[in-house]
Amino acid sequence: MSVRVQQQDFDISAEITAMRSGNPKIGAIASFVGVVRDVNDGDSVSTMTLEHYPGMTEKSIAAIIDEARGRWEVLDALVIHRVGTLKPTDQIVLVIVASTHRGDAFAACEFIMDYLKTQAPFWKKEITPQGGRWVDARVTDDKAAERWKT
Amino acid sequence: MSVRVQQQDFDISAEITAMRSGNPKIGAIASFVGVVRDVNDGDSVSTMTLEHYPGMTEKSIAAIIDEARGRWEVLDALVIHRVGTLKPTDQIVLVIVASTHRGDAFAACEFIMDYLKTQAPFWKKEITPQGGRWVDARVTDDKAAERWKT
Amino acid sequence: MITVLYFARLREALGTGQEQLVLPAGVSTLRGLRAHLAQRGEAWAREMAEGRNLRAAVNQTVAAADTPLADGDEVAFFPPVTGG
Amino acid sequence: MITVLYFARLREALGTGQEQLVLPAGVSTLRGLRAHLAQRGEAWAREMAEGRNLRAAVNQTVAAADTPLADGDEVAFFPPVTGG
Repeated sequence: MSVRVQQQDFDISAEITAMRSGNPKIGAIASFVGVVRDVNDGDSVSTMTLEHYPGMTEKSIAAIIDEARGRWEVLDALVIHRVGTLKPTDQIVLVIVASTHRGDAFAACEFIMDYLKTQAPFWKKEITPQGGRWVDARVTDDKAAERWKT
Repeated sequence: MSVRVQQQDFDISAEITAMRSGNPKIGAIASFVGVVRDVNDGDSVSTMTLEHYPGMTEKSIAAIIDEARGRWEVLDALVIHRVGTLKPTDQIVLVIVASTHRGDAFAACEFIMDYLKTQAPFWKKEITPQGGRWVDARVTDDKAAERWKT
Repeated sequence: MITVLYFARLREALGTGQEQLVLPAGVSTLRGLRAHLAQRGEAWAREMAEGRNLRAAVNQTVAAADTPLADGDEVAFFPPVTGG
Repeated sequence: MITVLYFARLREALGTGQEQLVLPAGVSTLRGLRAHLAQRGEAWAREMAEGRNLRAAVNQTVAAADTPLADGDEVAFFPPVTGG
């Protein structure tokens, strides 16, 4: 289990290869890559800046992974979240979950991703032609996270 | 949208990079990698051979992707399925689905994967210390596919 | 002439993966072809028996037993699939 | 002494990201600290107002308004998160 908050980009192949080589019981690897889009709420976005709370952010992500491990069979999991300045088509976030079977891998991966969007301390500022704008929390994201509370 | 059945291994980073560079609307990329496990039903597996039905296999996977596009917002999708002889920790199958939002990407990716396991014409023969054995269809896989029929 | 393909365990049990044959007189459906093939001898009788869990496709589309057959068709018989 | 951190929009609006301060007399909870900070002037009054949708953490754990504060605590105020 591993959590990294970093400015550098990541290579999903390298991460999956490292995970596979560590455990021959792994049969299913679900992953998610978040990408900066060129539009949001109708405005075109040229760059964005991501800020985090060093220490708390990593701890809260580790806690999310632990919660996923309590709900599903998780053989290994990795979260990499980038911070700093990013532009459209850049990768922002990577979640990889390895399990024996695909159902557990998909569910845990989506669960971690929903919580990353709604609970982990990250704040996004979009730079548009009209200037900088801190992104507001999305109601749809909160709803996605609430699905897991039942 | 792309379907490949091949003996060679694949590189998920290269495939995701190609997909991202093709469409700046992509915000969410869900993917799945299936890996050969070293055990199945309690026996240790040294190698396996995957057979397919050239022509029909590719067509049926393309039809599965089309069905996913009818149900969710799918900006791009790729399926690579390996055939021939594979050994534990080898990658077998890759599914990548790109969308604007993560909910669609996850749902379509899991949907395609469930159908690949239950509908696409592939047959798996495991070579164990006791000899070769064609794998039987799994009831749990059929159940996973049935979830989508409602 | 039709083409008949056999895959996986079935291919190994029958000792053939592909053959061309003229649609026999009186055979007009997938069910009829299967019954015809079952008369070829022991392995064929066993593998093509009605109780065996076999799937079939006509022209690369999964097909039910009453699917009509015509000259030029590509027919395939195979066990339940086990991919991924 | 406690450490107080401000993030994102809040950090920009207040013009500070981090400060050390002695817990003022009579301030024993997160709610009390927020009310104290709101008295610092216009930007502080606006950003720390009770109606503002602010979140807070004490020692890197999300905390409710009645969470008690003690010397040495790390307190953080921030807007709702918008990650991924």
